[in-house]
Amino acid sequence: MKHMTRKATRHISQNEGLIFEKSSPGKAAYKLPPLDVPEVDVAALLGKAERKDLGNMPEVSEIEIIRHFTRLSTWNYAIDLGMYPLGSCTMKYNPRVNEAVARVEGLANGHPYQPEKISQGALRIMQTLSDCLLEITGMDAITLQPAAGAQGELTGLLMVRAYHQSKGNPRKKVLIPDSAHGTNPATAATVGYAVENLKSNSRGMVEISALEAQMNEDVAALMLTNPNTLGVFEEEIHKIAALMHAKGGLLYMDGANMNALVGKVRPGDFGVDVMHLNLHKTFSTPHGGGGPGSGPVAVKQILEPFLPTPIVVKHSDDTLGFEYNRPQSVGRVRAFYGNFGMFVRALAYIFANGPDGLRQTTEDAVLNANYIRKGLEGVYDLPYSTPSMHEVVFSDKIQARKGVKTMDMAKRLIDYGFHPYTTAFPLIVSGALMIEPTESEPKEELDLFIEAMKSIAEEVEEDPEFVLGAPYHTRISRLDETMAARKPVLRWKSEPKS
Amino acid sequence: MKHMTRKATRHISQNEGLIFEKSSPGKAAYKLPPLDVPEVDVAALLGKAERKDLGNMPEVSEIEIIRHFTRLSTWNYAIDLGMYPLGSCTMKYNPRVNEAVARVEGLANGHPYQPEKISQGALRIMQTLSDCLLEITGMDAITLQPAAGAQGELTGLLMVRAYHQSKGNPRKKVLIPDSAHGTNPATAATVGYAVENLKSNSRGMVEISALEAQMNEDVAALMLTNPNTLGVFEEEIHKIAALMHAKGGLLYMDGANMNALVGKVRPGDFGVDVMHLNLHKTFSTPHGGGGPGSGPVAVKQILEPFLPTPIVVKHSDDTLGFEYNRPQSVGRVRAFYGNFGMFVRALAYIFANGPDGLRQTTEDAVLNANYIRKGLEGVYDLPYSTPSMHEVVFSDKIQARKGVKTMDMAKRLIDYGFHPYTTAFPLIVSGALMIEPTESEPKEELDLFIEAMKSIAEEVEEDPEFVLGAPYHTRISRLDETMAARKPVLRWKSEPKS
Amino acid sequence: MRYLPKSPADREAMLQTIGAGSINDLFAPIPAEYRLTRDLNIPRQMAESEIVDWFRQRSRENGEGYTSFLGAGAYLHYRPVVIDALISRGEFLTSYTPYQAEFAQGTLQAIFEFQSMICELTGMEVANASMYDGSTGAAEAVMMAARLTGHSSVLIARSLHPEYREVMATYATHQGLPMSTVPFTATGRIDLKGLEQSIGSDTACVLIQSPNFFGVIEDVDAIAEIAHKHGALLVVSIAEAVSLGIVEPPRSADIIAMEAQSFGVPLGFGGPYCGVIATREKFVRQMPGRLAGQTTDSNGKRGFVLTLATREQHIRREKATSNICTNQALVALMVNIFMTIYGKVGLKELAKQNLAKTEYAAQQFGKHAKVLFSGSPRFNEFVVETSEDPSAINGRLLGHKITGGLTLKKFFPEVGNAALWCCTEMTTRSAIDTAVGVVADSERSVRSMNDSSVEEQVR
Amino acid sequence: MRYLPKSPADREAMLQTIGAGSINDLFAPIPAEYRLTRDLNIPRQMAESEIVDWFRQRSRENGEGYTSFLGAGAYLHYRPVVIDALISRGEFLTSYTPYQAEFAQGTLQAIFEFQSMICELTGMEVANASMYDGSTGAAEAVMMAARLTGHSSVLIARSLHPEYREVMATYATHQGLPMSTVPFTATGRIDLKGLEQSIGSDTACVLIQSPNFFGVIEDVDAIAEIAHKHGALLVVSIAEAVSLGIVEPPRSADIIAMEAQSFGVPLGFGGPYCGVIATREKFVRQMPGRLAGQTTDSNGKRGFVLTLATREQHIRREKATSNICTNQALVALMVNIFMTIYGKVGLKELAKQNLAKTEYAAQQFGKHAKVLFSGSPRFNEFVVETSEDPSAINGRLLGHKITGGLTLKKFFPEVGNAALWCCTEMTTRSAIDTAVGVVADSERSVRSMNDSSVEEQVR
Ligand SMILES: Cc1ncc(COP(=O)(O)O)c(C=O)c1O
Ligand SMILES: Cc1ncc(COP(=O)(O)O)c(C=O)c1O
Repeated sequence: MKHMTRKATRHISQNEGLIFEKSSPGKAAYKLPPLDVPEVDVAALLGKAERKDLGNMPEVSEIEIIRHFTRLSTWNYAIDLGMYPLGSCTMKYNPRVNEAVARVEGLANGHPYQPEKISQGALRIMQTLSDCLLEITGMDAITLQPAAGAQGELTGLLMVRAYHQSKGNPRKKVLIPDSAHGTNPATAATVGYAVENLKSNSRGMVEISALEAQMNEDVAALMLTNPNTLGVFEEEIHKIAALMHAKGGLLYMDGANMNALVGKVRPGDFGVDVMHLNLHKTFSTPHGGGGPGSGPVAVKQILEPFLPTPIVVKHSDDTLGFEYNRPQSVGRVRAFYGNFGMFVRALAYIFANGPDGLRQTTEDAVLNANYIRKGLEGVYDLPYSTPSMHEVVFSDKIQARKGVKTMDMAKRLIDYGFHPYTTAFPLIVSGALMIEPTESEPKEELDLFIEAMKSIAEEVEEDPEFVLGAPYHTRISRLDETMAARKPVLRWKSEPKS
Repeated sequence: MKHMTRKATRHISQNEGLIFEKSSPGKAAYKLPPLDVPEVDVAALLGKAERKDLGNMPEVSEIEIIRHFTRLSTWNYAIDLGMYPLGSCTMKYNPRVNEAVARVEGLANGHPYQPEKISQGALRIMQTLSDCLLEITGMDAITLQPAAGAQGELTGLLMVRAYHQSKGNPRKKVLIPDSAHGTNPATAATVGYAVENLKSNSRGMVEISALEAQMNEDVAALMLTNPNTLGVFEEEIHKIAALMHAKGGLLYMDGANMNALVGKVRPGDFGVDVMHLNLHKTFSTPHGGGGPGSGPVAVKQILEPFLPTPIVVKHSDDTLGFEYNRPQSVGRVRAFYGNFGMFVRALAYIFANGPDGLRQTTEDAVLNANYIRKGLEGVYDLPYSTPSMHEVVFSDKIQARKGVKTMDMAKRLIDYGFHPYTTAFPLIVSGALMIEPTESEPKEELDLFIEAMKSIAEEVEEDPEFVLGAPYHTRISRLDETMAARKPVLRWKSEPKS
Repeated sequence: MRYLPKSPADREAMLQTIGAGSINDLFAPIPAEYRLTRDLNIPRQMAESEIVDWFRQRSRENGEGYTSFLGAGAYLHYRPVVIDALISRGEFLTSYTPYQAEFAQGTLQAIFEFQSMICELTGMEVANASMYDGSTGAAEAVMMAARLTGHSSVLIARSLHPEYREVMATYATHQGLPMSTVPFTATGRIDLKGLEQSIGSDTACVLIQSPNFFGVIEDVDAIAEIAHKHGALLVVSIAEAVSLGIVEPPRSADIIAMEAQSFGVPLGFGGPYCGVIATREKFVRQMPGRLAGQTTDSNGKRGFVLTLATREQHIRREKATSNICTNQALVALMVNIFMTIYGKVGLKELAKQNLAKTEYAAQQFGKHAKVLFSGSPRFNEFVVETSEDPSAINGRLLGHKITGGLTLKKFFPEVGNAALWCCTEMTTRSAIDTAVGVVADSERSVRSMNDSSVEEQVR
Repeated sequence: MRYLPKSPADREAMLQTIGAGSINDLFAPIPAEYRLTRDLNIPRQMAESEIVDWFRQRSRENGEGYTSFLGAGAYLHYRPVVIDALISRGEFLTSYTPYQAEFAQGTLQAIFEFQSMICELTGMEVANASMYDGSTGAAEAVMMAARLTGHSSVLIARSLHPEYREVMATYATHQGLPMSTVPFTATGRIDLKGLEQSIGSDTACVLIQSPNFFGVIEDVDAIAEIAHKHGALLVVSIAEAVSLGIVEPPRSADIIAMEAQSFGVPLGFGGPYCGVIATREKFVRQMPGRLAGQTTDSNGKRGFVLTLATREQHIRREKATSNICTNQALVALMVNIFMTIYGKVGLKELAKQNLAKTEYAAQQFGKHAKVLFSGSPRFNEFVVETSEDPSAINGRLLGHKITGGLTLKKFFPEVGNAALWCCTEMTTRSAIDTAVGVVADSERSVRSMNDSSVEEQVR
């Protein structure tokens, strides 16, 4: 190591092959109970539909499985190990009580089609969570069905379309700022809308005059992330909303960055018509290596008729139930009711925080981002000097002069024991370093991060080549992504028998 | 690294200070529910017994606690990570279902004094486990009370003493082979017996003639480990038992090595009068970084009256209960009924194996030890060529010529990604390498171990100095144990305020 | 505030460093008129013990302790404890999508193994890292087929899970993909003649489910032949993954969209589950969702990365193959561990037990009521037609702490008084016998009512 | 055989390498006549689901769902879920005693922190890594005192947990340590005069418990003064660790033997629990059990090792300070995490809630029955004397799914119809009110019976 870090050291780490490489006929990790009904003649029952062989499925014992996945796990970084400042991802602490309550028997084993009479617990959870989320967002109605943020967007835009359709014209376009996350345009396309780019102004915000120019009766909605992906709050949000509404358009808010707002301001209050939340960001459900998520969509009254079916309703006898008969609904976006297990976790998180805790959480998230900004200002280029909310976006402009890009420094940051920041976007910043610490970081960890980032900047000055070779301290060095894409090997294959 | 290993690599590992170093007033990881009874005036209730200050107890948040202990954990080696061939410790797989059933509500939350009527579940577990262990050992009666092997020894010897006492003379001595584990003599002393050493013969076994010579009416018992700590089965066990019994003595068996015998031979059948089992070895309850254990003691009928109180009995109405009224009992060895949580786990292990599984387990344990022996014979000195059962003991004789001792090679083995073997005993082997793989190791892992051990032997030949400096691949290098003992620092202290 | 790692002094010091007078300075960009100046009206901060109690109470109101005969896309199989023990490790639970491969090899290798096993089981050449669930997976597979063929209409079997059909409809509406439905015959299988008639040169794909919603195994090869003859692709949805242990996978399909919930994922009142799409290698660049691929590091060591990202929204934006971003990674890991535990032999044995239980149950029900489609091969579900409305029978079964089969009227009015029953390895013979007993009683009382009304008429 | 990682082919290959014809060759050293040639007569191999079901069934037979007022050395406190989440990590759960320090720094640092926190809480200078439990810890502390003083008799408070007393007796019997008992007075505290009379120059130590078995806090300083005056040590047993949050620790004690179960360890029908011994630095070399100490590595980095092993059996054999080897490490880790979660402020608040609940309960019981020793300060237990045999009252409480206080007759015949009740933060006011109601009913009916028998006598 060129520079020393107080954050991490190297230690011995177990190797582990693919599970298939451990397989051997006759090993087993399962045991079924004896059958209490007669055995059956499979061939007689299934005929040619009978499967004879399961190919190269592994045969291993339980201890090998424990070791396999335990060893694999030790190769991962995680929130539980330290700061995970991926911008836009809100990698906050995932409380353990969430996991405990999600596993309570009646919730973990509830069947989606069990009679309403014995589903009151689950319904009550959905109802309570909905109430809380509506209060938090300041919206009027909600669906919990979408499986993640992107599906929330889809659901929201479907409702936008259904709304316009109900007025006689679905319209043609959706406006999306150039700073937006990739799912926004991808979703608009899925819903059959043309995407029109909206250029950000020099402060990183929507340029009101541009919006004015682009907004017309062909535009169904503006998809806005607020705070946007620069971590900047759209100060003229009220004007934006007014402009959209004036031309009959709707304001969609991508709620990925709600962690900057909860308890401090409500999108429903500043003119948003429809928005999604990411329970796996703002509401602490675990990321799990990429999912599952949950993307509830909250709407204003005007959009309520279009919510996906079913919705939770209260019957006259005060019991809860599902209502399917909603003629204007956009329909289902997935089977059953959504990622219920995530509802349980998100609600547990809300309970654990209460109004005071949620507000403090937001304040700490914003405090942390500004502390990092202060610590790294000058060391890294700050393309937009507009105030930061919950995240701060630097660029690699200074370091790029030495040939070192954001991704190279990201790899080097790994050597310092930190997960890197987001490098992939916003596209309006060339070579972005998008840093979102969340509220879960103690000052100590932030100081270590700032120290590491400064040290890397120094390394870039002193020896850029060295930084380009990072990471050095991981069990494998930099992986060849180009080769992976050029000659994709997407599955294990048994060696051809010789 | 001089030689390469296929077993492990180096990877980044998080640093972490002491929890006290993270403490700051006002942070908290707890929250109590609101009090549903009136607040109290503590001073009025407790007077001068009131505590005002909790000293330097930490104040930290939940995420910091999760990270603290997660980070710490990653510095440990564990069975879940790989082979842990500590001789005499039987580091076998700790099945996860054991942990699951031990946490079932009524078992985890059962109070030891709850009425028998609502304790039938726990009693049935104790009864069933007792039945299984008696069948496995071939003994007549059992107590589950002792908390670990050493306390089992204590309980067993107390019963030996009570037995002799009941015959009018407690006797004076206990014979213990020089190969025995340290707890054997320590326990004998605790029970007030003088310890007399019994020298092993050149085959590593009890020398019958020596035993004959030393055995007399002063000897209360012989404490024998079988297979002994060399992993050698005392072939003349029947003669040993006969010799003891002829002079009115008893044969105590330290059952630490039962993993070599279960399902293949029963101590009760070969003349043992009293023995303890280690549920945390043979019966898979987890070691947990040093405990808890459980050391049931099984006895022949003649010793039954002396079992600690209470014992589990069946009432006339077929319900189970505790019997306290046992006038000849040695008394209690601990409060309540023993480490009940370990009973649950051990019984789950027995259920998961059944008679066929337990036998196969023993066979695999012995197979593994012999495979290692074969693989390392010639590379390391084998002080006793007697057949090995579940473990094999080499010595560092060959390597010591180059100045490299068993502990040095143990440290080097860490660099190869393995936990070392036992170095501390048996004392009859100078520089012992006591290797017990258990049945839980696949052939692949054994091959890696043999490869590593051979590689270390080569390193000793090529560059002994290098081996003396090991470990090199851990987050800290060799620790100064001498300094730790010379100037003990046994607790954290706050820096004196300046 | 137990999750927040800051003391008041820390906050003070940080504000000072930043140069802010108070925390509210940092919220200045929010127009004052919108700032919330009150507490949110949500429940007060609760202790952990209160939270646990609250959810335990909800659990008791949620069918705790009932034996269930419900399947229909959500199956109760035994979940080995190893699964939760492993997925609960913070390194899996609290990591993100493995964008930084060198720091996420655990997740990446696990995904690679998942993809490989899905391929082994489905007989396909490539599989992705997961989709939201079986229903959205099926919809994405159909959109993929439309892109691959350039055709623009879709045929859907009526025996597809009705909620999958609804989702398909939602997704297809704005894709310019007209959908039509192919009925099933009295065998419970797709109407091949009807299929021949409906299919056309503009058909992008035929979407079927096998075992289908009624538990009946379709003649996939025959369907594939028809589809392929017309230049359409065959998309097969598999909702009951355990069937793959004993039922030949639809190898003649072009895309398989699978719901893997059966493989170790809790019922969880309907989610999170684990969709996955598998297909032929040549179609991979039109596949939605993440893919892990093998590569080497700069020293030639094997490693894994996310790959072919140019299909995805974060690179391709409105031209991506799908808008999916977050998927079901941790659930896919459960599935992965489940497949590893049962493996080559266990999955077969498991499936066989499901078959045996179901056969026994169908036989027993068949003695008293009519088991529909019983001439066709089936896996672990079957349809029982009763004289009485099955909802009424189910109401009585609740008294035995049994949840009876799913009443089909809502989804399939044409089948009348019928319910879809499911047995798995978890269903005990005694539960089956109890349920059969209640159905038998129902039939008897309807018969005796009929007899007496006949008598009445006679009188 | 699901735990065994070998295929038949592996076994065959290994036997061949070894040069053995069959596995039984390796068992040849066992005399043939003893070899078992039959299956063990134990239950057949069970599936995991069967095992889980079996233990769930036992759980249902074991007081599941009862509210308990039992304490008496085993206390029900809330266990934050973080504890099990962390101790379940394989790196803690499946590692051995940290003999190889470089590969066990996690366990070692945790032990060091445990020792440190125990010192903070008890006011002692050193603490060990754990003992089996409170009872054996107390016995070991007494033997330690005997070694330290060279004296050979022991005085034990009768208000010590009676099972601790029994254990003490078992351990002391063969140590040549005659024990005698010091009674308690009507205040529930030790009889100081009696103590003065019994203590002598050969007394190694006085062993008391505080809060004692009746929940009463002893006047430790007064007892210490008497002990020290006679050259004896004072050993204080603490069975309810939570008391340390609000009760001044026995700083004048020489050795504290503590049961830390209250700190996050499940009741578990009596074990495993966590004993620990704390004492003054000067006594450390006579201390039993493992100790972790701070040191540095060859580069000067801080690290931790097991130290002062020359006290222990594996080095000193029959001259060791104790025969203890395996201790309660994982349970100590639970305790450690619990202490960390509650910390400096939380432990106090927790203890205060215990105090408040207990005070409320004692007040309520006091309205209907007699609360003994109520003039003395107490923590979370109190003794209620009733007119009726408490076992009968408890029988009735079971009908309310309540387990009443511990009937004292068995241990303390002298207190008559009395029971030891315990309240913790888990005890709800409504449970207290229900229990009080049942006791009140009992008192009323005894009174009316008495009244009627008086009437009868009068008649
Ligand atoms: C700003 C923004 N919008 C949308 C998404 C997509 O959300 P999801 O991954 O839950 O589908 C993300 C995810 O990273 C995001 O950062
Ligand atoms: C042979 C032998 N005897 C006795 C013991 C002591 O057992 P425990 O540690 O359970 O007290 C051990 C422990 O390692 C041992 O190996």
